[in-house]
Amino acid sequence: MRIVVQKAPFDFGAEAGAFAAGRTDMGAVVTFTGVVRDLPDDPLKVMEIEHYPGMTERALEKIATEASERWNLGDVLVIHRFGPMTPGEQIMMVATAAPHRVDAFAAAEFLMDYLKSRAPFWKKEITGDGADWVAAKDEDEAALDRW
Amino acid sequence: MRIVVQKAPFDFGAEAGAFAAGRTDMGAVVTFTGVVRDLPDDPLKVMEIEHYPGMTERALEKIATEASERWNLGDVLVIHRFGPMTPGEQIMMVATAAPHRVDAFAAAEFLMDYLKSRAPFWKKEITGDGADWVAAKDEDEAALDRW
Amino acid sequence: MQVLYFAWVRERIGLPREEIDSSAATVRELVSELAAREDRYAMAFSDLSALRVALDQDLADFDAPLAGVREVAFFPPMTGG
Amino acid sequence: MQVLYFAWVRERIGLPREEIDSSAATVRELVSELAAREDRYAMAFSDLSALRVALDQDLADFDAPLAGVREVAFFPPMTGG
Repeated sequence: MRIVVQKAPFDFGAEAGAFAAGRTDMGAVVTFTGVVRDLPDDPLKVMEIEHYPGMTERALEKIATEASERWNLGDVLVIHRFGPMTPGEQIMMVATAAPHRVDAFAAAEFLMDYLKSRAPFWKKEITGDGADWVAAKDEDEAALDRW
Repeated sequence: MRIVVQKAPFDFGAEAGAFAAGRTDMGAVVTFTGVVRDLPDDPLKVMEIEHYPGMTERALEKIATEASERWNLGDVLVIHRFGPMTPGEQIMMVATAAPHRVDAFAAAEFLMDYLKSRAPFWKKEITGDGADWVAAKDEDEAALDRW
Repeated sequence: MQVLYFAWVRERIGLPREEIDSSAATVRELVSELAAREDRYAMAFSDLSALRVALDQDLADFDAPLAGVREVAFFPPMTGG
Repeated sequence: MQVLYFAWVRERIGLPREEIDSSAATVRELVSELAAREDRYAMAFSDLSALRVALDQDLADFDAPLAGVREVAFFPPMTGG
């Protein structure tokens, strides 16, 4: 299990490749990557992510540990950035390795659903018109009910 | 949409990195990679994958097209190898890019479920004891019912 | 028409493809003709529930008509991924 | 205890953290004390349903007791991922 919280960009391809490499007991690897999207109506200049140092790492570890207890997993990786990012930059990734694909998929979706609403990150969108904190979506909170 | 059927190994990290790079309209990228697992009781020497040239590409394109019609996707990638492979080698990958994570995950799982049971690939496991064709699992056929 | 065999069907019958001259109206009739040929065919086609068929590279039923079909393939359930 | 503010809570109150000397028994009591201080606090705490609280870096309820707690954090619903 590896949890990384950092300001610097990460190399998704290199991380995904290294995570999937050399496993002879895990038949399935799933990755998810979140990318800063541009805004159709009002071009995004910067997405700024604030976080709660200390609690962030603690919350991510808790979520990853719970995933490892619920599913048969060989490994879990979570990388999440904070600070300013521009459209097209990768915000975060999770990766799961499991003997079977059902576990790898379920654990990756679980990690994403919990990370969205239970890890202390806040997104702010800075456009030509000003700056707005992204509102949490009811559907993200509702997504937790399925687990 | 890109469909690749090849004997040669592919570089999962490089493919995943290239697939996720430079998208400013897709917020979510999901990848799945299948890896040759060693067998706990009887060490696997070689996994040999046979396929039906022509029909394979046709079936994969059909599955990827259906995924693109069902979900809001920006792009789909499927790479599947055939021929002999050893434990730890990557057999195949799928990748999906979508504005939102729910679509990217659902489409990747759909691709995997259909690819398992509807694309003409057959696995043979060669161990010290001989060679056996891998039997299709009832649960893989049942997995199609959810779509 | 071209008849193709894959995986253990190919191994049991002992060849990957052959040209078959048949007037069978459906896949099921073609299977009966083939099974009547020799033991290796009879063995390969002994349990249709363990077989799948594709007509011109699309999955089909055993009751599907063969009119106009140029390529028939028999194989076990697929195990990709 | 240390009280931390994040995102728009931090912006409304105008500082990221402060040391607060309080005998509040629960988070809700602490919120009442803070809201009574100044307008900027009253505004930040005007709608508790739009706020979340963590005690010593674990999510908690507004009715949770504060006994022994060293770090209280207030922030809006999280938007990671």
